[in-house]
Amino acid sequence: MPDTKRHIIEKESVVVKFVGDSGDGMQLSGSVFSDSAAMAGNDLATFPDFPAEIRAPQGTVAGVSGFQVHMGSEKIYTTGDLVDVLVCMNPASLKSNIKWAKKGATILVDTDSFDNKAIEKAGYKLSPLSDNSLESYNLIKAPITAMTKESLKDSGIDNKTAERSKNMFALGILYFIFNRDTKLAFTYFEERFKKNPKIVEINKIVIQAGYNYAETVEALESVIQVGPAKMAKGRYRNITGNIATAWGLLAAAEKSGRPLFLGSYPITPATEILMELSKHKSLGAKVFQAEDEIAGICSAIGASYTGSLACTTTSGPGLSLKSEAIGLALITELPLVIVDVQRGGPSTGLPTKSEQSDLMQALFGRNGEGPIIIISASTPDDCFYKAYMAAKLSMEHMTPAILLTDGYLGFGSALFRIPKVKDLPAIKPPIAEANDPDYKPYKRNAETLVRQWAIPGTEGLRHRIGGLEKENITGVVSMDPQNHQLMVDLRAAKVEKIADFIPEQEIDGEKKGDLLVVSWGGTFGAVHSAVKLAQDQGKSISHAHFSYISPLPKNTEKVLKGFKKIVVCELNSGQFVNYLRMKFPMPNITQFNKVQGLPFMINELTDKFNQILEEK
Amino acid sequence: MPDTKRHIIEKESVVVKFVGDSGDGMQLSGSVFSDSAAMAGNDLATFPDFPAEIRAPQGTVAGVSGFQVHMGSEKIYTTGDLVDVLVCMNPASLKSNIKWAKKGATILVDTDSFDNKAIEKAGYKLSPLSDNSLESYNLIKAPITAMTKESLKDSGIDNKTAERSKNMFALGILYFIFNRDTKLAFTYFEERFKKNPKIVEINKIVIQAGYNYAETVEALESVIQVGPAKMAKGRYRNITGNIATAWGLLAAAEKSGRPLFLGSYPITPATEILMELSKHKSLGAKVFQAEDEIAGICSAIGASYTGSLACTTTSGPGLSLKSEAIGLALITELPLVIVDVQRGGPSTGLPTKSEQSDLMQALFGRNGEGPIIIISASTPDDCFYKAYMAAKLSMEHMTPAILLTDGYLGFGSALFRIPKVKDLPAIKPPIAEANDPDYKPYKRNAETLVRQWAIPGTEGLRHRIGGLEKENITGVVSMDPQNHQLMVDLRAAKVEKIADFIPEQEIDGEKKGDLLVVSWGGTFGAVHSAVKLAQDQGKSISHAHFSYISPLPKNTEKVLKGFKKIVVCELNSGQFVNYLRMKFPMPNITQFNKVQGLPFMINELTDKFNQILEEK
Amino acid sequence: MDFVNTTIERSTVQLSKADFESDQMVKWCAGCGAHAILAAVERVFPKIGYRKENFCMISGIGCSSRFPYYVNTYGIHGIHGRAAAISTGVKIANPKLSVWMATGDGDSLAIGGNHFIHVIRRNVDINILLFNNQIYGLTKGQYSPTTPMGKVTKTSPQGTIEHPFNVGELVMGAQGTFYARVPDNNIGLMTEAMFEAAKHDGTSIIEIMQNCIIFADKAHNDVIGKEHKDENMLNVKNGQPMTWGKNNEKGLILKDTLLEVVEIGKNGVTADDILVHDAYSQDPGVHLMLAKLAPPHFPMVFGVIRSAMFPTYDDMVEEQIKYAKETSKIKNVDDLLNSGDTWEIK
Amino acid sequence: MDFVNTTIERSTVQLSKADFESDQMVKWCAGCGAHAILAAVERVFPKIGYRKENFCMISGIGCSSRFPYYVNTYGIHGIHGRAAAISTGVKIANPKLSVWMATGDGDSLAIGGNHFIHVIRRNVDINILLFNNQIYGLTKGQYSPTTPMGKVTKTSPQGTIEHPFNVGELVMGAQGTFYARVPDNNIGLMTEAMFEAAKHDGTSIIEIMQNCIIFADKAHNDVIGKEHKDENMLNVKNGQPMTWGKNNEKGLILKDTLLEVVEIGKNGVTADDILVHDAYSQDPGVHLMLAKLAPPHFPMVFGVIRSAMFPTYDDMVEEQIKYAKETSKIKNVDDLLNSGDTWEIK
Ligand SMILES: Cc1ncc(C[n+]2csc(CCOP(=O)(O)OP(=O)(O)O)c2C)c(N)n1
Ligand SMILES: Cc1ncc(C[n+]2csc(CCOP(=O)(O)OP(=O)(O)O)c2C)c(N)n1
Ligand code: SF4
Ligand code: SF4
Ligand SMILES: [Mg+2]
Ligand SMILES: [Mg+2]
Repeated sequence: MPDTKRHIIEKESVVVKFVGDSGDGMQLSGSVFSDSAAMAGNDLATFPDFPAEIRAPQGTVAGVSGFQVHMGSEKIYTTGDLVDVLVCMNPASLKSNIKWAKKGATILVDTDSFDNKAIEKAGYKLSPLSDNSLESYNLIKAPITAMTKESLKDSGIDNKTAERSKNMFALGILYFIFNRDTKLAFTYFEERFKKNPKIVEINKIVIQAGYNYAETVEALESVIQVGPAKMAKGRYRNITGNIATAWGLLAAAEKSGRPLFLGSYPITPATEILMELSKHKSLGAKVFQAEDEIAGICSAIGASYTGSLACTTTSGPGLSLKSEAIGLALITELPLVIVDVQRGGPSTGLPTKSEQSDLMQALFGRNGEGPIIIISASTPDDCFYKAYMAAKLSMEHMTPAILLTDGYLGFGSALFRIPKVKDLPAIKPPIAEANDPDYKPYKRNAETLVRQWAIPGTEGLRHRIGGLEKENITGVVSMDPQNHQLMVDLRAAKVEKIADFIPEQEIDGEKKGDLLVVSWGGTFGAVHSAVKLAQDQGKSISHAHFSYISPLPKNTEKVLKGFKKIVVCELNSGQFVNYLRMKFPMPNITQFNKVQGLPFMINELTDKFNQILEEK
Repeated sequence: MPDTKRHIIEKESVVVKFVGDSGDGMQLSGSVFSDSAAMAGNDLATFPDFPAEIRAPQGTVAGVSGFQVHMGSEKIYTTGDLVDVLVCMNPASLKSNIKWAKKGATILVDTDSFDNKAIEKAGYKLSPLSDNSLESYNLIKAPITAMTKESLKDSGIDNKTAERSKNMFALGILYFIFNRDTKLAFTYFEERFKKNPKIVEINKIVIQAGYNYAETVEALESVIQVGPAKMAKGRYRNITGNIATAWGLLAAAEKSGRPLFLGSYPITPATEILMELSKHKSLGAKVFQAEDEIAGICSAIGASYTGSLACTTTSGPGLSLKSEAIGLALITELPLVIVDVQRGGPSTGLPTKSEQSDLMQALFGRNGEGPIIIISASTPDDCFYKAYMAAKLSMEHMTPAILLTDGYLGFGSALFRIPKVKDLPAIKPPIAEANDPDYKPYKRNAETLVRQWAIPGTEGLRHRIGGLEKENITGVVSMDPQNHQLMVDLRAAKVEKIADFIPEQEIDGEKKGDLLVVSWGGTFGAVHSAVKLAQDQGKSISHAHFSYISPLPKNTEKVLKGFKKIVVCELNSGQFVNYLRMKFPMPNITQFNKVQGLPFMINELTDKFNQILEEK
Repeated sequence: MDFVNTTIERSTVQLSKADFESDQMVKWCAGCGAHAILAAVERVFPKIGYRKENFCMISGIGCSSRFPYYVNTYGIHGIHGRAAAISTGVKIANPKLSVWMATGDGDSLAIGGNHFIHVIRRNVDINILLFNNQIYGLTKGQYSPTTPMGKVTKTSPQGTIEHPFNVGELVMGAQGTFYARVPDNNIGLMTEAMFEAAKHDGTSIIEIMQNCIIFADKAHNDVIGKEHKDENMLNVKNGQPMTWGKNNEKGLILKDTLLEVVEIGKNGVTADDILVHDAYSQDPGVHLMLAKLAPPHFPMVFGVIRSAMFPTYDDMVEEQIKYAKETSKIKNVDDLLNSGDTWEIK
Repeated sequence: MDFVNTTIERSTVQLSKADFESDQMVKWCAGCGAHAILAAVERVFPKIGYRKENFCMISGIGCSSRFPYYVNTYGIHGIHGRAAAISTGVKIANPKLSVWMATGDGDSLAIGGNHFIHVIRRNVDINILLFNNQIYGLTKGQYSPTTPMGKVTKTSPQGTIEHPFNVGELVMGAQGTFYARVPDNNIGLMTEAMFEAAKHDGTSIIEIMQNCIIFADKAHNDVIGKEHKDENMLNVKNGQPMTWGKNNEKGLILKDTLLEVVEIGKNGVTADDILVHDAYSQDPGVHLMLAKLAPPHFPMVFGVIRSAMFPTYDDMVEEQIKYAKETSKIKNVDDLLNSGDTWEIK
């Protein structure tokens, strides 16, 4: 802990954002910083902010890359709307991010990067550092590049390499600002670069130099202290939604005894799940990088037929391509987990931005009557549990499940209390027994309507299934009108019955009142925070956040009926709200939507709630 | 006209069905018969009933092929629920079709085909001709095969060829039964087989022999007379829905001055549209049989960009595959007509059967927010007009349009009063002018919000479009949050505004009342007939049949509000009804559904209406 | 036949045709070439020696793709064009299955073309029976990617204007390791090729010149028809000289870079001059030339044209997993969850 | 350059690079090989001689597919893998456009593989610039269908187990008529090949060995790098002997059925012995052999390897339409509506 004479300001939560050129190492600074925060006991959530291009031209606004950390001594639900501390490595990053800074925010800039050329490239006429436009902020101007080089002049590395460490100098300054021990950062490097002591050494030097610099400059009149959060006991880690999704699937495979198969094609923002699972062959995961999305899902259907926990991961455009094959999986009544990490649409749309606009496609995007399971995840760590549940329900109920996450969840991180696999709910797929004389491909469990999973290689169970309508029980091809009606109804009823196996819908707040705020998926944190604010102000408002979408929890109608007004908040033009209207055609359901590739801001939500509550 | 002493029964309408083995020529008998009925002034509708296999094993129920004709001296709305006259060429066809015969129906069988082997193959234990099971029908047993051969013994053709004419012998008998001049049938052959007089001669001999046979047998105590229908003046032809669709597109191309391009991949029941358009290169139609559905639609998008009226035709599974590319067409705001001839789903489903279960997929089957035009056709001849309107609206409003027909419409035929192209509504696509200095790719007409169509090759209009979100007006790639919201809203508003350019929703019956029956697409005939029956019985019931689905007609809500109860009848599990509930969440909307690969029967509908009207 | 794949469990009893007959009515048209292919498969499967439960038959959509219903194995009648992708998943997930695929020229070369070239490139160990009838049968007679140019079909009233694929050339262009061509009217050639395919480790393509009696009748007749076959069919066998003709009097030689037809006994040509077929050669050069040959100037080549050794994708998957299991410290999901940066809150 | 396609209207003024520069910021990474390709295109287009409004540039999705934004032509930035299908529609609908396509090894050989082989088979007259960087660039570094086996990438932590496509072999296996291979570090070779492609009637594939400095840096360096190119690059030219080396001392000859490397002046080999390149040969045999060659035992072959004459799909479409218009009695839709069986009700 720094021994500082400066004034210490205690804060419950702080949002810090590192921004710079794509090559400036902002993702690394952010990761080291958030790691230390976690070690220091803060709860936190992070979000990286990439440009759409790999490395758009240096110094341009298009090339700015960022990393945001929201940390607190209270429970953290979002990655933060506006920023308390902004670290800017160049003019372009200041230009594109100043709009996210709170009034009065601390802004740390590398003055060395503000030469005329760079200022112009960023689209400024005059230097923002000298035109008083930043008056309302706490601006810290530091010659970061020069000092980084200076600090490394004895290290024996060349100037260019030295310059690349400037992000660590900035980081050192932040450790001072947050009254954080630089040892926490040192540990990060020591653990990760065991084999490369030179890297560890250089980073230590620069971080400490930054820290020392901050200690001596006048601009810093106070330091910020964010104390440890009260968190449930246990072992923790930081996890992104995509990694959590991958791990949830691995856990379900282990628990069910069914080997994991992933057939997938890369697509932003879902690719990390594929990349992560590729690493876990030691757990027996078979990962097939297919030639396209169709081959991804079709290979998974083949694998599912053989008795694997089969999965495919994608984003919106890829889900479109999988539409036809989802139909095959549902008519053959095979388990299959389809993960859709939603992004901005339609078409290629805003590939690196987040949105919730694939819900209708997930529900209805295939020919014929084809209900399946739809589940959504609420937070990065929740992705683990919802991926697990998607796999469990899909296998136990022999029908495909779509897990909807989004780019915001997938790339964002949160703290994850590590569970033990033995404590996870059991998964018992309905595997047919060898030589069962009564085995028939479409014979069903009377209660759940689920058919059995007969695994190729098993003696006495040879059978063929396929995409043509099948006779119930026997599974032979049938064009019979009554049988078709029966099968359409059975497939729907089977999915509906899953409502008996999922939790009832919870309400956060009173069960009756003026306004029920409904949300689903990745907006949980923002909506939860906004509702809590309103509740704290004494408003008659409650929150129902849906994770299970198809089927809906059994008590859904009851939940909705308890309120005078209902508003469904979504990052689309109104999809869940319309789904609810179909199921429960009630005139008092309104909607609040935003389709900007951005998460909800808490104040947008509270404004809306207040407006609805005031309306007569 | 036959000079007969038999009793003549006048009928307003009669349903005749020809059934036999796939190789028995039932489609031809049916076509000749319906052609003659049309010539004689009847209104009519026909429907072929193929097996799913090309030629399933001879003599089996799976191999039965049929052709149904509904003809009348009144307007004919459906192809008929139950059959008045059933012509059976073998035991299997009797076995599989007897359930469609009205009690007391006339059943003509070829007794020569009822040998023990054939009876067994059809799945009968005993001959149905001798076990009294057909007592309640007017059974005409004729040794058709033997007499056909006999009639041709002097014609110089071999026995096998002669045997293949037995369908014409049966046809001859029918001409007698319907008091029809065989000359009408002779004309059919004379016109079509000008170059092959031998074929004409043989068919004439056999038809006349059948006629003469009927004249002399005792079973025929009466003949049926169906007088000419009162029809609007004009030139008529018989047309199937698929041909009408193809021609509607050709007409729109001619009228708009935009060359027709079709990119398509064969799929039942849509293939005929592709086959038909392949024949019309003399009209400049460019038809590209693509390697798959995706190439079909993508080639069409390319063609649309160049200024063609671009189309793609498919059925449900193909529409699934086109999902992603529909997104590209809508975000690039290019015109594109997508025809979906719906069939039984999900997956491969019931490929030769009809269903209305792709509506939700048409509305929502793509990633992101992607509203487009959806239109449906009501009758085979209406396919012409709705294909025309889909093309017109798509080009004039620069957004894709899906035309939903179905297998029942596509294969079925109706009489078509031939329009003149000059009387069709004008089509004026918003083509950008060469060297327009103000041209911008996403500049919009203030009233319609439509952008211009700038055609490659035109001087001064070079521009690039694509699937990434574009800045409004300029069309440059934009990841800006506000612009994305704007564009999502503009694309939706543009489609909504099309409501100003389509007819208001009509009501058949009173504008207010106890029950409004709602339907859409190919169920028009059955629902119309059933409602009319109920109206004739004095019930307070009206009918609103929707052709325009997205956007809905402007007065839709008003239409719905006029009734105490509403029932939406569809051949799916309830898709249009849910779409209406989304738009107009009213608790009094109920539904009536059937998912059997079969059309509604009129009595099913009337029973349902009565039940609803009686409920309190 | 000698047993090949040691991964797949052998049957302890002698199987017969009856073990593979399904109880479903075969619904192809009378006279369709598919019937003979079914007969060949029912003859081959019991002789391969695997347990009957270890066969898995995958297909797409088309007349040909109805195949799985007609053999009693595990199987999937998939969706159009995707059989190769489904098969890939089956084989990777369970390499202990003998995976066979029944498909058509539309199913695998039109809509399924991409999966077809990729499964070949990856050399996944599956056996593909490609029913090439040069037409879309099930949809009633539109031209396919193998329909000869100029042919009038339901969608080409003026004749097609598309240059067709040559299956063998496409297979080799896609880095194929096994390619055989057989006629549907010679069950001996069919079963032989199927045996060889079963033995081959990697993707095996058997192109079967199949007759669609309804929509493309006699499409192959000029080559494989009784009256033409002596003249126009060259059946190659590994290690044997490439000769044909009524009395085996014709042969192939290589002159400069091109194959040439010679007659033994004429112009001093002796049997020794004739090129000997080397199906196992790694180099696809001559295999490609053989696949391309066609009347009128050349015979069409049948039999196993190429059968080159190459590691299979599925074997390599298993090897990587084995290696990872041996070397990784992460043995179960608890290990994984607790790996890397974690900390305790007490 | 001599003017080729008489269908496409010529420019009446001399165009320059500036005519094709777009106003959009080029957002590829500094050092990406794509910049050089753009420079080559901007150099070639004005010289082709067509009106500038007659160029149309189509792409799919990938770093490479951003290309249309950077040239001032008509163009579409399409969806992933579908550029060939979109281009096909553009060209058929308007054969008076000069259609170019920019695509990547993922875009055209992974998801777009089927459209790629079909456009080639049909010989639609479009020019395809295939940026082969052996990686998925835009999605940040997963292996592609051209990544060499064993390479460690983001999705192959133990090295890939996939046998890659050889683009030239695939093109020829798909009945390709034009194939050239060029390095991104030689603008001369690039522009030459682009000119030849423009001249060629039919589908032209130009495979550009492009460097992705971020995710697969130096993937081609062993062949095209300064220090390796003399040794490992053979630049072929139609009608010229196939020699290379610092002093052009090495050459290719054909021995039996295989290509062999010889040194001129050694073992009695003279310049006359060296095989002369015949790019226009119909037979793909030697072209395929050339495409397959690679170090260490052979050079890699660059330049226009194949350029064979064959009717184009788009020309045949126009011919059939012309014929139909001349011969059919149906001249307009009213004729059509009234054709066949019709009757009057009065
Ligand atoms: C997605 C999709 N597109 C199109 C079809 C229609 N279809 C079924 S089979 C077929 C072609 C069959 O040709 P081929 O594979 O050669 O099989 P064959 O019937 O000739 O054996 C087509 C186009 C379909 N079932 N699904
Ligand atoms: C349907 C769909 N699937 C996947 C993606 C994600 N994606 C975009 S580009 C790309 C691969 C790019 O590789 P390549 O074509 O080689 O282009 P490069 O970036 O290397 O130039 C992928 C997988 C997408 N945009 N759309
Ligand atoms: S249509 Fe052709 S391919 Fe299909 S079953 Fe009949 S003969 Fe065989
Ligand atoms: S990621 Fe690679 S291919 Fe993409 S722009 Fe950068 S260097 Fe070029
Ligand atoms: Mg076929
Ligand atoms: Mg690439």
